[in-house]
Amino acid sequence: MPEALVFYAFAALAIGASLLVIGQRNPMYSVLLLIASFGALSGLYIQLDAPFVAVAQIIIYAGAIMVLFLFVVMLLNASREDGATWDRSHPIPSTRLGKVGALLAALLVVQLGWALSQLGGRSVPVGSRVDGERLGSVLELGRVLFTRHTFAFEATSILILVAMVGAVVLARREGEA
Amino acid sequence: MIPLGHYLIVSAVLFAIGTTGVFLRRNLITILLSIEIMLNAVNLSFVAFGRAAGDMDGQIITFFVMTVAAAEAAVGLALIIALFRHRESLNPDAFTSLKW
Amino acid sequence: MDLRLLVQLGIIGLTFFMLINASAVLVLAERKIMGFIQQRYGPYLVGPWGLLQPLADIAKLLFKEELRPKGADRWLFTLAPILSVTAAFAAFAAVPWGAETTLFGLLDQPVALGVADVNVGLLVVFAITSMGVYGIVLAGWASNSKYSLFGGLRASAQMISYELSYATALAAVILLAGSLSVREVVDAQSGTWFGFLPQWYVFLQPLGFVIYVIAGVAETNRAPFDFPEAEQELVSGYNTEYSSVRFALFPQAEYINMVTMSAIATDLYLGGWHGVPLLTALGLGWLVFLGKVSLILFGYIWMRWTVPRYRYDQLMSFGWKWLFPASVVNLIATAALVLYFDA
Amino acid sequence: MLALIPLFPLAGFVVNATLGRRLSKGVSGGLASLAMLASFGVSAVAVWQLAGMAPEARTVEQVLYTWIASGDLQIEAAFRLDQLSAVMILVVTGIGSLIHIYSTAYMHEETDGEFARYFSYLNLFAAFMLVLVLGASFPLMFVGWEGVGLCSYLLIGFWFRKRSASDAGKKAFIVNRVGDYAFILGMLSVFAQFGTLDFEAVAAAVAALPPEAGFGAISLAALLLFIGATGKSAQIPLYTWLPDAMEGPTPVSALIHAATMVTAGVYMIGRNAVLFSHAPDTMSIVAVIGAATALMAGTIGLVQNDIKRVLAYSTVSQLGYMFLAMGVGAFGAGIFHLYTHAFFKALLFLGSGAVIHALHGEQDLRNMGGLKKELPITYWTFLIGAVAIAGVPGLSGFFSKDEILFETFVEGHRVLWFVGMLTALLTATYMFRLVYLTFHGERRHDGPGGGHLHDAPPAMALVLIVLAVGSVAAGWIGIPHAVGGHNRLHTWLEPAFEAPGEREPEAGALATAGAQAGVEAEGAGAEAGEASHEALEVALMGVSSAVALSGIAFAWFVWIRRRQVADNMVRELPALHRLLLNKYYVDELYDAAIVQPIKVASEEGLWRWFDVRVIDGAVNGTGAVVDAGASLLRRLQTGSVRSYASSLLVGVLLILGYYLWR
Repeated sequence: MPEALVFYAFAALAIGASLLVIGQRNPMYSVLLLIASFGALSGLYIQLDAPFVAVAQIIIYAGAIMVLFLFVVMLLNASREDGATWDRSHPIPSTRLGKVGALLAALLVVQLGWALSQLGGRSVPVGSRVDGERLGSVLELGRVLFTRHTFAFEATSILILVAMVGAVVLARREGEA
Repeated sequence: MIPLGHYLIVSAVLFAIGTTGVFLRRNLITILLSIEIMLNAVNLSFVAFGRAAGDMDGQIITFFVMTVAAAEAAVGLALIIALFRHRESLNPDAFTSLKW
Repeated sequence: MDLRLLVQLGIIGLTFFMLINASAVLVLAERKIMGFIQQRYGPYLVGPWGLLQPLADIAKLLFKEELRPKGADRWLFTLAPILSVTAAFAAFAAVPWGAETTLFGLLDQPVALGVADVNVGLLVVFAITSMGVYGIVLAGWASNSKYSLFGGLRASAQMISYELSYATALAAVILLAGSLSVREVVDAQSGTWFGFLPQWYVFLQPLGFVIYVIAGVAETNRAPFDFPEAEQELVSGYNTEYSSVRFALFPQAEYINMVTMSAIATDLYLGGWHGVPLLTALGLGWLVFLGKVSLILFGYIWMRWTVPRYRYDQLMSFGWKWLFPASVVNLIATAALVLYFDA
Repeated sequence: MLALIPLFPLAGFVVNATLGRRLSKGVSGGLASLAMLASFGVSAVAVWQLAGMAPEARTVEQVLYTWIASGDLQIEAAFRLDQLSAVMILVVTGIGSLIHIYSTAYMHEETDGEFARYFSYLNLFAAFMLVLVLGASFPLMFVGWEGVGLCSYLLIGFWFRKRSASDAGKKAFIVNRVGDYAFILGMLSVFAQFGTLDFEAVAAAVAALPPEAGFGAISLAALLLFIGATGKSAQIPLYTWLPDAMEGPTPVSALIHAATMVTAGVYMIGRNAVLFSHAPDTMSIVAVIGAATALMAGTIGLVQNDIKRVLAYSTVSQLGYMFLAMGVGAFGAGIFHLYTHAFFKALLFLGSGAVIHALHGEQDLRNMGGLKKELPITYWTFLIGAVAIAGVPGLSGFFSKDEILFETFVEGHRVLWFVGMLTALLTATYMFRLVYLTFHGERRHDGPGGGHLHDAPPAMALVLIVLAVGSVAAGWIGIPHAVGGHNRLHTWLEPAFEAPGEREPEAGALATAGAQAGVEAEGAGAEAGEASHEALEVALMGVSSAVALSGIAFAWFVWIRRRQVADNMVRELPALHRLLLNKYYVDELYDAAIVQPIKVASEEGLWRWFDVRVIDGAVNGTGAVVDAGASLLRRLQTGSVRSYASSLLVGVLLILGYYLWR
C-alpha cells in the first residue's frame, strides 16, 4: 500500500525535522529544518485532498515567512545561543525553568495521548465517507471562504494591516523619522 | 486510507515538540520557530478533521491560522530586531527586567 | 511496461534534457548577442562560429578546483547550489509545453506534452520558484564572506518584494481563465477575435504582462536587477566564494529559471502553443511554443546588455511603490471587468 | 399634534442656546417669541378641536413612545389634552408669548450673548411647563416639574454676578428640593396603592373606593403630593423662596413666579381632583394652609417697601386663595382664579417692570411716587390690574375670588370664609398702597435726564394694554347664574375633575363635585335649595365687593389723605411693624432650625469625621491593600518569557485535564 508508505515517510520527515529544529543551537539550521518539515506537512495535506492548502503552505510559510526568518537570522548574524545574565531575584532559576517546562511538555504529550485514546472514530480511514474531489476544488474553497467566512476574512485583512504597521514602527530605529 | 487517529497523533507529537522547544531553547528566533511548529500541528489536525467530516472549514481555518502566523512572525521579528538593538543578545533571559 | 508509460517517461526525459541544454545554449546565445551588441565577434574559435564554446566552458568548470573558504558552513555551502538548481528543474515540472498529442496516431489516447498536469499547477510553479531563493540566500550566508552575505540579504529582500507583484499579476490571468491549471489557461487562449487577432491574454492584460516580465527579471536576478551578484559592488555577490561545479550550478539554475519564466509567460500571456493554426493542426504546436519562448529569452538577454543596473534602494522603492500598486490596480480592474461581463 | 406644542419652544431653546451669541438681539428675541406664538397657535387649534367634541369625551391623547417598562411599571411618554390642561396651555402659551414680546424690549440693555441666554432659558421654561401641563402621568409631569424648577433657578440667578441673585436662585432650588422630595414620595405611594401612575387610571382606581374616613393611605399620598405643591407654589411652610426670587428679571417674575410655574401646584391638585376629594382630611389641611398663607402673605405685603416684593407676597396670598378653593373642593373655582390671576398678576408685574425700567432699576417704593403723569400707560394699565385683583365688581378678579369665597361659605367653612374676606380686605389695601405710593403723591426721586422719564417702549406698552384688556374681560366667561350670567368655565371644566368612568353629561355644577368630595353631607342638599343658593350668592357678592371697596378707601385714606397716619401706626405698633417688616422672622427661624444644624452636622460629622476618617480611610486602605497585594504578586511577574509560558501551559493542562476527567 504505497500511500501508507508516503504518509509514514512524510510524518517521519515532519517529526524528525521538527525535533532537529529544537534540537540544535544554530538558528540557521533550525529555520532550514523547519522549512523541510513544512514541506513534509504540505505532502500530508496533499494526501488529505487539500492541494490548495498544501501549495499555500509552501508559498506562505516556506516561501514568505521563513524567508523573513532567514533574513533576520542573517541580519543579526547571531548564530550561537549566548548565555545571558540571569538576575537572581527570580523565583525559579533559569535552568530549572527549562526543566520544568520540558516536564510540562511531557505531561502535555501524556494528556494529548489520553485525549486521543478517548476520541471516538479515530480508526475510521480519513475520507472514507466523503469524496475528496469537492474538497480538493479551489473553486469550492473560494466560494466558502468568500461567502460564509467573509467577516473573518475581512477581520484578518485588518489584522494583517495592523501587524504591518506595527512591524514598521517597531523595527524603526529611535530617532529615525 | 490512513486512519484519522494517525494524523492526530502526528499533530499531537508536533505540538508537544513545539512546546518543548519554547522551553528548552534560549534563542528568541528558535522560540518563534517552535511556536510556528505548534501552529502547524494545529493546522494539520484541523485539515484532518475537516477531511474526515467532509467539509471545507478545516482548510478555511488553516488559512486564517496562516495569515495570523504571518502577522505574528512579522511583529515578532520586528520585536526581536528592536530588542537585539538594545542588548546584543537574543536570549529571552536577557530581557527579564521589565524596563531599562 | 506499456507503451503509454514509456512515452510519459520519454517526455519527462526529453524535458529534462532540453532544460540542461537550454543553459548551455543560452550561455552561447548570451555571449554571441553580447558580442553583437558590443560590436565584436563573441566566441568564434571553438567549433564553427564558436558553437562548441559551451562544451569548452563546461569542461573548464569541471576541472577546476573545489574551493571552500575557511569557516564556511560545510553542509549549507554544498546544499545551496543543489537547492537552487533542484528548485529550478522542479519548477518546470508543472509547465506544459505542448498540446495533447497521440504522436501521429502512435497512441490510442493522447498524452500531454509536459511533465505533469496539476490542477493547481500555476500555484505549484509559483511555490517552487519561491523556494529557489533559498539556494542563493544560503549560498550567501554559508560562504561566510561579507560580499556573499550582502548578496544573500539582497536576494532575500528582493525576491520577497517582487514575488508579491509577480503573484498578483498571475492572479489577474487566473481570474480571466477561471482555472489554476496552466493547460486550461493555455487552451482558453485558442481561437481568435474578429478572425485575425489571436485571443492571447497579453491583449487583455498588457499591464499585467509588463508587470510579470519586470517581476520575472527581478525574480531571476537578471540585469538590470541582478543585485545579488553585482560585480561592481559585491565582487560577484552570493557566489563569490564558489568555484568549479558548485559554481556551475548557479548559472545553470539561473538560465533554467529564465526558461521557466519565459515558458510561463508564453503559456499565460502568449497563448502557449496556439497561434499558428497550421502547425497546431499538424500537432507541432510545441514548435510555436519554442519560438515564443526563445523570443522572450532573446528579450531577456537584450535587456541585460542594454539597460544599466538600478540602484538597490531604487529597486526596492520601485517594487513597493510602483510595481505592486500597479499590479493590485490591475487585479482589481480585471476582477471588476470579469464580474461585469460574466454576470 | 400635541407634541408640537412643547416642541416649538424647545426648538427655540436649542437654536438660542447653541448659536445664540452669534445672533443679533432682534433675531434671537424674535425667534423665541415666534416659537411661543407658534405653540400658542397650535394649542389654540388643539383646544378648538377639543371643544368640538362631545363634553364627556373631551380628551385627546398622544403616546410618543414607551418611556419606562420595568415589571408592572409601564409608563408611556404620553401627552393628554383635556379640559383642564386646555385652560392651562392657553394660559401658558398666551401669557408666555406676551411676556416674550415684552422681554424683547425689557432686556434690551443686555449684550447679545446674555440676551440669547435669557431667551433660551425662557423658551426652555415654556417647553417644560407645557410638558408639565400636558403630561398624562405623574413621572412625565414630574419631568416638567423639575424642568421648570431648573429654569426658575437659572432665571432667578440670571444676573449671577450679583451675589444676592445667585443666592436667591440657590435658595429657590433648595427649598423646592424639599417639596419635590415629598412629591416623589407621593408618586411612590400612589403607585404602591394603585399600581399605576397614569392620571386617568389612578382617578378611575380611586373613584372605585369610598371616600376615606380618617387619615389613611390615600390621604397620605394626597398630603405628600400637596407638600410637593407647597414647595412649587410657595405655600406655608415652603413659601420663603418666592419673595427672594424677585432678584430675577421682572418679566421672569411675571411669567414664572406669578402666572405659570407657581400655579403648577394648584394645577396638580386639580389634575388629581378625584384623589384629593377622596382624602377629606388632606383636603381640610389644604384649605387651612391655603387660607393661612393667604392671610399671612397679605399682612406681610402690607408693609414691604420693595415694589416687586409686595407683588410677590400678593402672589403668595392669591395662591393661598387657590389652595383654599382646592381645599374646599371647589376645583373649578380654584382653576378659575388661577386663570384670571395669571392675567392681572402678570399685568401688575410687567407694569412694575415698566416702572423699574423707567427708573433704571429703582425698586424701592420710598423712592417713587408721582409717576402718574410721566408714565400714563403704565399707570392706567397698572391701575386696572390693581382694581382687578382688589376684587372690584365687574372685573376678572372679582368673579374668581368671589366664587372661591362663596364656595367656601357654602361648604360650611365659616372661619375660612372669614379669613378669606379679611385677606380680600388686605389685598385691596396693600394693592392700592402700592398704587398710591408709586404713582400718586409727590415725586420722591430724581429721575435721570432732568427728571423726564420715558414711558414704556411700544413692545412693552402693547403687552400691557393687551393684558389690561384681559384682566378686565377674562372673568366674563365665569359669571355665575346668580347675576344672570352662565358659568361656562365650570361646565367646561366639570368632567376633568371626575374619574373617566363616571362622566355623565348631565353632571350638574360643582354640586356633584361637592358630593364626590364628600366634604359635607349636605353637599347633596345643596342641589335642592337652588333658589336660596342664588340669593345667598348675591348677598355674599355684595359683602365681598363692599369689603374690596372699603379696602381701597382705607388705603386712599391712609396713604393719600393722611400720610402721617401710616407713620403714626408704625410708631405706635413698632413690634407688629417690625414683625411684619421682617416677614415674621420665618427666614431666620428656618436658618436657625434647619440650615445651621445641617451646616454644623455636615461640617463636623460628614466632613471632619465621615469624609476624613471613613472615605479617605477607605481610599487609603484600598491603596494599601493594592500595594501589599502587588508586592506579593510581583513575584509572579518575573519578566521571564519562559516562566509566563510555563504558567500558560499549566493552565492549558489543567483545563484539558478537567475535560478529560469529566
